[in-house]
Amino acid sequence: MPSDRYSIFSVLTEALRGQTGWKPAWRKATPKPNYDVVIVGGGGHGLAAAYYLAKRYGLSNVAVIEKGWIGSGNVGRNTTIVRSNYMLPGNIPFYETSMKLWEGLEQDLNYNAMVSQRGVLNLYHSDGQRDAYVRRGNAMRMHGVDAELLDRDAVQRMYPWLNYDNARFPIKGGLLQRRGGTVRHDAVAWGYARGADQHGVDIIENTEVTGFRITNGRIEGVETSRGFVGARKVGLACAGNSSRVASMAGLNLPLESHVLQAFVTEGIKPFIDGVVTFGAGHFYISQSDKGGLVFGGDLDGYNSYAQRGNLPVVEDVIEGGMALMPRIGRVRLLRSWGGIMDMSMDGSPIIDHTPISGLYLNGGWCYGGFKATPAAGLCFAHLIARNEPHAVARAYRLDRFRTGHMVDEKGMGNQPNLH
Amino acid sequence: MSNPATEAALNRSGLTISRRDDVAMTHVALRRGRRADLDARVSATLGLTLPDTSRTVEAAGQMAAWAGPEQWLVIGPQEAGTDPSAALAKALNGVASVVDVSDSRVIFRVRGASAADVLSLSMGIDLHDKAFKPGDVAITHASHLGVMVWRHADGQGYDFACARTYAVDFGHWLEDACSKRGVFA
Amino acid sequence: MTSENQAFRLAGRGVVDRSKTFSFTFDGIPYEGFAGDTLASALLANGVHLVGRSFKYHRPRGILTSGSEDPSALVELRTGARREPNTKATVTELYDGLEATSQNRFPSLRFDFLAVNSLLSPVFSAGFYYKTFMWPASFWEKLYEPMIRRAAGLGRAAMEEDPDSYDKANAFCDVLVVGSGAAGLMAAISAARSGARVILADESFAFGGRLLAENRTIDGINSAAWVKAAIGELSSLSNVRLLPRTTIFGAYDGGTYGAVERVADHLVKPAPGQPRQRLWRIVAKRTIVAQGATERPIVFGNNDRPGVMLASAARSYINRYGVAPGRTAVVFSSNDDGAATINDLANAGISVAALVDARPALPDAITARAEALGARIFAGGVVSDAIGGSRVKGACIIDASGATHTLSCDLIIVSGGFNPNMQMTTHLGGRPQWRDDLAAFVPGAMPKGMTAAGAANGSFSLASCLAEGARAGSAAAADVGFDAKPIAIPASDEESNGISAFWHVDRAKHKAFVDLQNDVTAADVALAQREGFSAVEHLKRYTTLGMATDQGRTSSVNGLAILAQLTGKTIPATGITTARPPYSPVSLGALAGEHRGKHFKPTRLTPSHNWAKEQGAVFVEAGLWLRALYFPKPFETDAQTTVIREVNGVRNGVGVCDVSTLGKVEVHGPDAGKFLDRLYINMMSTLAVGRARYGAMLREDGIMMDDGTAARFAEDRYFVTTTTVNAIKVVQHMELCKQWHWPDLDVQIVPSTDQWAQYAVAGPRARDLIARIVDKPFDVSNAAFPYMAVAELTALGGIKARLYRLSFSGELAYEIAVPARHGELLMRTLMEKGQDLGVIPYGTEALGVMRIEKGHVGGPELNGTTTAADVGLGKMASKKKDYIGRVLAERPGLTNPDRPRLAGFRPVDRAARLRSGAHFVGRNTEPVAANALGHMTSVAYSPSLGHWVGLGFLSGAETRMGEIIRAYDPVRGEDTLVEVVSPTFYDSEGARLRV
Amino acid sequence: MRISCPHCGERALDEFSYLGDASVTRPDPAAADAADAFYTYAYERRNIAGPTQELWYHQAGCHAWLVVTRDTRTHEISDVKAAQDVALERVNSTTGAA
Ligand SMILES: Cc1cc2nc3c(=O)[nH]c(=O)nc-3n(C[C@H](O)[C@H](O)[C@H](O)COP(=O)(O)OP(=O)(O)OC[C@H]3O[C@@H](n4cnc5c(N)ncnc54)[C@H](O)[C@@H]3O)c2cc1C
Ligand SMILES: NC(=O)c1ccc[n+]([C@@H]2O[C@H](COP(=O)([O-])OP(=O)(O)OC[C@H]3O[C@@H](n4cnc5c(N)ncnc54)[C@H](O)[C@@H]3O)[C@@H](O)[C@H]2O)c1
Ligand SMILES: Cc1cc2nc3c(=O)[nH]c(=O)nc-3n(C[C@H](O)[C@H](O)[C@H](O)COP(=O)(O)O)c2cc1C
Ligand SMILES: [Zn+2]
Repeated sequence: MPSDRYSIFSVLTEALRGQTGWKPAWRKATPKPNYDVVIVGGGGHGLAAAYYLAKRYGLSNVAVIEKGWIGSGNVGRNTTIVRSNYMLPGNIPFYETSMKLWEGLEQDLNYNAMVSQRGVLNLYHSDGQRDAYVRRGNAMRMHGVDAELLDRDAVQRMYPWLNYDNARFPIKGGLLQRRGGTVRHDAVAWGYARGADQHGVDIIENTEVTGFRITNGRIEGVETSRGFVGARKVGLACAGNSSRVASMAGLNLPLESHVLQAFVTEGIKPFIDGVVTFGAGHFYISQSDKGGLVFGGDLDGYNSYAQRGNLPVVEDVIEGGMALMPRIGRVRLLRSWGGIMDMSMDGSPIIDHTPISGLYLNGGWCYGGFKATPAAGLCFAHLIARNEPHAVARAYRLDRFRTGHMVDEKGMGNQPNLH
Repeated sequence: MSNPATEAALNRSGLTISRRDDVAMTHVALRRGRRADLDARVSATLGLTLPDTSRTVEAAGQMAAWAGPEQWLVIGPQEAGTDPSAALAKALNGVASVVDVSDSRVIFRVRGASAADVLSLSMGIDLHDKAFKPGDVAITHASHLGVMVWRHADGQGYDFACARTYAVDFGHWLEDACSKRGVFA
Repeated sequence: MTSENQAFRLAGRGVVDRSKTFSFTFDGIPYEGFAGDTLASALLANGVHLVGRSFKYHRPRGILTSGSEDPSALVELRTGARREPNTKATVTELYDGLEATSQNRFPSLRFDFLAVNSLLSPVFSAGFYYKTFMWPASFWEKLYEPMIRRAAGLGRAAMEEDPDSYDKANAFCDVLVVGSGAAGLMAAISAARSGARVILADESFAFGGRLLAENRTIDGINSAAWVKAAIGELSSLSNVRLLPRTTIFGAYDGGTYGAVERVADHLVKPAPGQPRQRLWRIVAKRTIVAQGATERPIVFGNNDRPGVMLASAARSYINRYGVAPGRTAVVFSSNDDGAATINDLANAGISVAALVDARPALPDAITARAEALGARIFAGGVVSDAIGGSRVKGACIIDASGATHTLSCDLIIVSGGFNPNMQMTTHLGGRPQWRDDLAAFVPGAMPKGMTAAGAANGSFSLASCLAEGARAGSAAAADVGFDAKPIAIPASDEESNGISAFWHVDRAKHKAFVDLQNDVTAADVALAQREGFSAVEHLKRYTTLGMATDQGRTSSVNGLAILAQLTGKTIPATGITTARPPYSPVSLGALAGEHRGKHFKPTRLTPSHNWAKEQGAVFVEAGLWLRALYFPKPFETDAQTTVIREVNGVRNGVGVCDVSTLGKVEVHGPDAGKFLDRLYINMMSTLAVGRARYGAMLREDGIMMDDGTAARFAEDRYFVTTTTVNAIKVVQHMELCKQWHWPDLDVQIVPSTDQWAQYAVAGPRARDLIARIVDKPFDVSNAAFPYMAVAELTALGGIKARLYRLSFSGELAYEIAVPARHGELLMRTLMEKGQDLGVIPYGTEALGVMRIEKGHVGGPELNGTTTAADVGLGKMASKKKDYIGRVLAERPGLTNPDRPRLAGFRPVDRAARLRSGAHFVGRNTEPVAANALGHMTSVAYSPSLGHWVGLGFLSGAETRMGEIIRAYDPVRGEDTLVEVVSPTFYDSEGARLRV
Repeated sequence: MRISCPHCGERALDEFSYLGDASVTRPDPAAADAADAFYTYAYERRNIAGPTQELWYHQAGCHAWLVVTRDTRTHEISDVKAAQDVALERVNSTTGAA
């Protein structure tokens, strides 16, 4: 009997029979002619949406169409930070919903995506930054989310080896969300894919959506590199490629695609327990379960569809790292890569109908959509199934820029390369 | 400069660093459509022609350096009791906007046969003889600090104009670049 | 002089310098080696093969290669603050006093507790953790994950700050040659002879590549001697820069390459002032990738045992380092180059027990030679398993007929063919191409300006490397305009290089490793495939194959070949994983360079900085500026006391504050007024000459961008100020408006922040003081120079100056500016001349208190989400003109009357303290998000009022005046009742500033 | 990436800052549909995968705004012009037409 439920027993059984009884985590499906829902994009959001559509909204005639292999996009290339330490009322309930879903994810999916709540600490270096974090922490607490303000001594007790004494921007304290942390990124895609598959969803890889069939303003299906696939509803979850795909439906979105780089060092024995972000230099870091320091910083700063960046930002990010953690000078950078961010014009996402009936959009995740994966999947599924926004995603309307209801945490305005 | 070790290192690499505190600098920006008039008046006042490309020109102790499209810096001696920018403003009235920027920047001077070698290690522009000739000027940055640099007519040195408020940092960088890197390049 | 303990050192071989003996330790045991050794060659010279433990199973690991691709010979180099984890012994240049320690073992390298993991390996298969550790849920955080994390990583990072310095440098060249083997040297020579500027970089400390490692003849001389001559020529040319110990690690856009030079890694520590490493940014018009090729192992049982070594590595140790890697060898190959290693072994006196070659037929020359050496020949055979634990003791061989033979040996030499080092040719998005004849990927379409030559290009014979290098060098030089003539190609001896594709011995009895560092076995590859992870990138991520410090240089092609066999696809259809920079790992210190500690970012100093320092001022970082926060007196023990004194000093006498950090911009030209009208929400063209006006600017999205003043000195001359933080942004915005939006306006913009030292002189006695500073006969009386007047004048006896009657503090005040070089003098003079007036300096803290008392908005209020109306400036907006942001400011979301508006707050209990960041809720409502009404942005203890005051944004502020609400601050555990009041706490009529 | 500033010559990426699409221009604020046009101008992006014209600023150099033609898939730059020249042409052609 093949092992399809994961447990310590199945693992031990398989150990005894040379691991021969495992089944593929998800079927390699081929497209059927028609689906109730086609999700374009086999990233975290697309797969999660399909999973919740099937599991919570009872729609199982669903396909996820992915141009490459699932997880080849940003879900597979991000710095894995999850947190719900947002400031604005449009954001906190959504990200907290996500955090709660993370907290039950393993049991829900029967897949260990290594949700690891080791704490996210945002450092501050001035009174102004402190006050902004206090505002944020208070907003979180008023939404029932955990937040603690640490002074310098408390930070020093947690991370004694940060640069306290010889810093250009001395650390004055931090805002800590203990429930924040990291999640094993690839496993999120695989776990949702496996879960969706088990609920009957077709996951169709190596198939690119190349166009839409739209009649009288209503979606009828998608053209793909493997032919036409009919669908009553189509949901876009293409992250960095949202504009490209939406333009095939004649839509111009309030999005720009930017490259963000990420970095990992050689594996070293653990010393950074949680996630630390450096408020005075664009830098955030955590240590993976393999021992690599995983870190990132600013966008490269120009529109791009190439999943790679340039040297100045590499230097800039690592300067931030050395300024914060002077002990890592002799640790070596192992690999750097880039992902394409769908930067929205206020730094917040869009989960909404489009002007085309039956076509829905999930996008604008900027560099923060990994943590959103469960909630984005859930809310997108809700929207597609019920045709109305989920209660916690009501702020993420596509027309909010037209009406002036931006959800702008950073106050950077319509200049996405500055978020 | 300040530190004897640095001094020694500079000596070894045959370099001198100095600071030019006695200069007046005037920013001249063309008014729309008045190039011919400006040229005529500059020629009459300063005896030189403003360069169109990133070059410096010199005449009678005055230098005009290209400082961006349709903009120049006129650099000359600062003498007590005179106001070269005011004089220039009067002379160029109506054909250029003239602003005294004598105190906006500090000019450092590096001279010595190995200057290019040493500085080229840390500057983002190509200082090779073929690429940055005597009289050439560039606006760029070095080690995160904005700078305008020009090469002396004799090819043996460079002037660096950096923002006054960054001058302490810039001076450190320059000493560091010229001493440490000179020794270990 | 050969040291006795270097028992495996070969007499008369290699290019190490035997006149320089170096002592070093490994795991505390002292050894000796020579200059020119690597740590690996020196260890081998002393018979040490066991150098580490693997990541997951903690299996013993030895020295597989002689280059930067080594997956297993990783050590901790140096100690204390200089400790370098995961350092490859194979590229570590030996120096006297080197200390190395093995890693990932406890308590010792030979006896390691976690080696039990190896016994559990049937459970610890690829991806097992995704399937388990889920029950009970709470155990994950508390037990399982901490356990997994403890096992993570190999070496340990230093505990202390890196004591060494790092440097950055730029270089420009016509031709960059990466690698100095036969191909690279010829490329460099041919390009250099044409006069092109050439950079030749090699990651090794010695130039020559394989020419040092092989016993070859070029133009009749030994290849190492030929290298010496070639380098001699290159170093004599002024157009050539030689960069030894320099790895080109990445290709970036526009012909930019990242490189790291290990300046002092071969020293115990850098000399004083010397950087440890230097990051080079190389801009090359043309680049020749001549990085050679990496040999790949064959996957067989126990192929990770110390004593299993690549054939090319064995030749390097013999020929370059003069070291015998063992006494008795079994050679296992699939190609002529590997098989021919028997020659080098024999020459070094190593006995060849057997030549096992996966090919059914071998070239006659090789067979004959093997026979002559008395080696057993197994054509069409395989080594199925290595025998031995922490060192190879023998080999299990299966011959062509399937019979098994066991031979003893202490060395198993493997060669599965070569993979060109073409990673960098794909950094910019290119894909490599498969060549069946070589059984390898070679560079595909190349980025602009890049070519490959020699083994990196799949040309494996020495003759072709020499020829191709020469051609590539002259072509590159010719391409960028040099008259490059073809140069003579030196003659080289003959060689054969047949190969058959062979990857994996599937009849192995023991674990067969694909990725030695991450402990990925052939069985793991099969499991991943079974579970559907059959895309190469899935395979990599599921098994971690190729993700270790070697980035799969010896493993990834084997892995995908095994995958291809399992899926029945061809190798090119299976594909190869993406290579990314860096080509080999680069220390973070080098990438950061000198920008760390206090030098992380430049520091900007105000004109009065030195003076303020003398006064004992406490400074604060404001962006890149250092500003005086306050000026404590010796008897003042807390900041509050000082600030109160400073505020009182201003409000009752006169104070001086350095406000030079304000952004300052000259805006000139006939259209300057018109231009400013389009930038500011209010009119600037109507400003009279000699007057100033407060103004506000929006972003195009209708949100407040900045505020400041505009002064008009002449019909065509304005001078505007911006906030300190926005100075650069505003200039950029102005330039955009000028150059892009309205190029037809005749306006000139000259940033002038640094030109002026500008001080606020504020307080009832300000006029008295200013009168003593400005030169006669300038009249500072209220009548002659009223509120908002400006003038150009002289001060301090003939110094050019500007005077502004502006007040931020709410008192009678001036701002006086002199050219920055006189700034210190002005400050000293103000202090001196104001002594009898009780003048005091005040810092930004007191400045902030006074602006809050006056209800002026600052950074916390102009936070990028507020409109002019939100901050109480709605009435300022002109209705008569267009300006940036006007149209979009009218969107319903921005004009909604429910938006929180600026208000003032004071504690009901006047002794209570206010805090910014607190949120407002109704007095009798639950402090939950649904009831939130806004938040506090700025607070101060007001010495003038004797209690705390605050500014903040509150929904329905206008209708709530006088209401009592809660300022709720749970992260600080505070909850304060406050009264909503006007934001202007002090002198609301503005009477004091007009006197 | 290296950009050839028409005024300064070729310089490294870190001397420049990026703004966005240069193919759109500030709409007429007096037009009847100004609200709509400004929304589109400020928020919607064509975000093309391929050659695009974009505004860059030579921040650390001559302070010129540039119109750079660059392929967003490869980062290859095929053309750089001074933005002011492009803008003047635009202004002249519209005034010429009027
Ligand atoms: C370097 C980096 C660091 C980041 N760090 C964090 C972090 O720490 N925390 C955090 O919360 N977020 C982070 N993010 C952001 C986060 O990764 C993304 O917001 C999120 O993953 C986007 O959602 P997704 O997973 O669905 O996207 P993706 O995984 O990108 O999924 C989109 C999928 O659509 C597919 N697709 C596109 N076009 C088509 C088509 N025409 N036909 C079929 N398929 C198509 C793509 O191939 C892709 O697989 C980071 C991102 C990057 C790049
Ligand atoms: N017969 C065969 O099957 C076979 C196969 C491969 C190679 N070879 C032999 O190997 C030699 C190949 O000559 P070649 O010149 O192409 O290569 P090479 O291996 O001799 O030289 C390559 C050099 O590049 C350096 N290098 C690699 N990556 C680098 C980087 N990123 N930065 C800086 N330096 C780097 C290496 O240190 C090395 O010195 C020839 O002698 C050839 O005959 C033979
Ligand atoms: C959190 C995280 C950790 C990673 N750790 C490693 C690692 O240890 N070794 C490695 O080679 N790559 C590591 N990577 C990078 C991947 O190999 C890969 O570069 C990245 O997923 C982007 O894919 P691409 O480079 O194939 O485009 C890591 C990536 C992420 C997101
Ligand atoms: Zn320029």
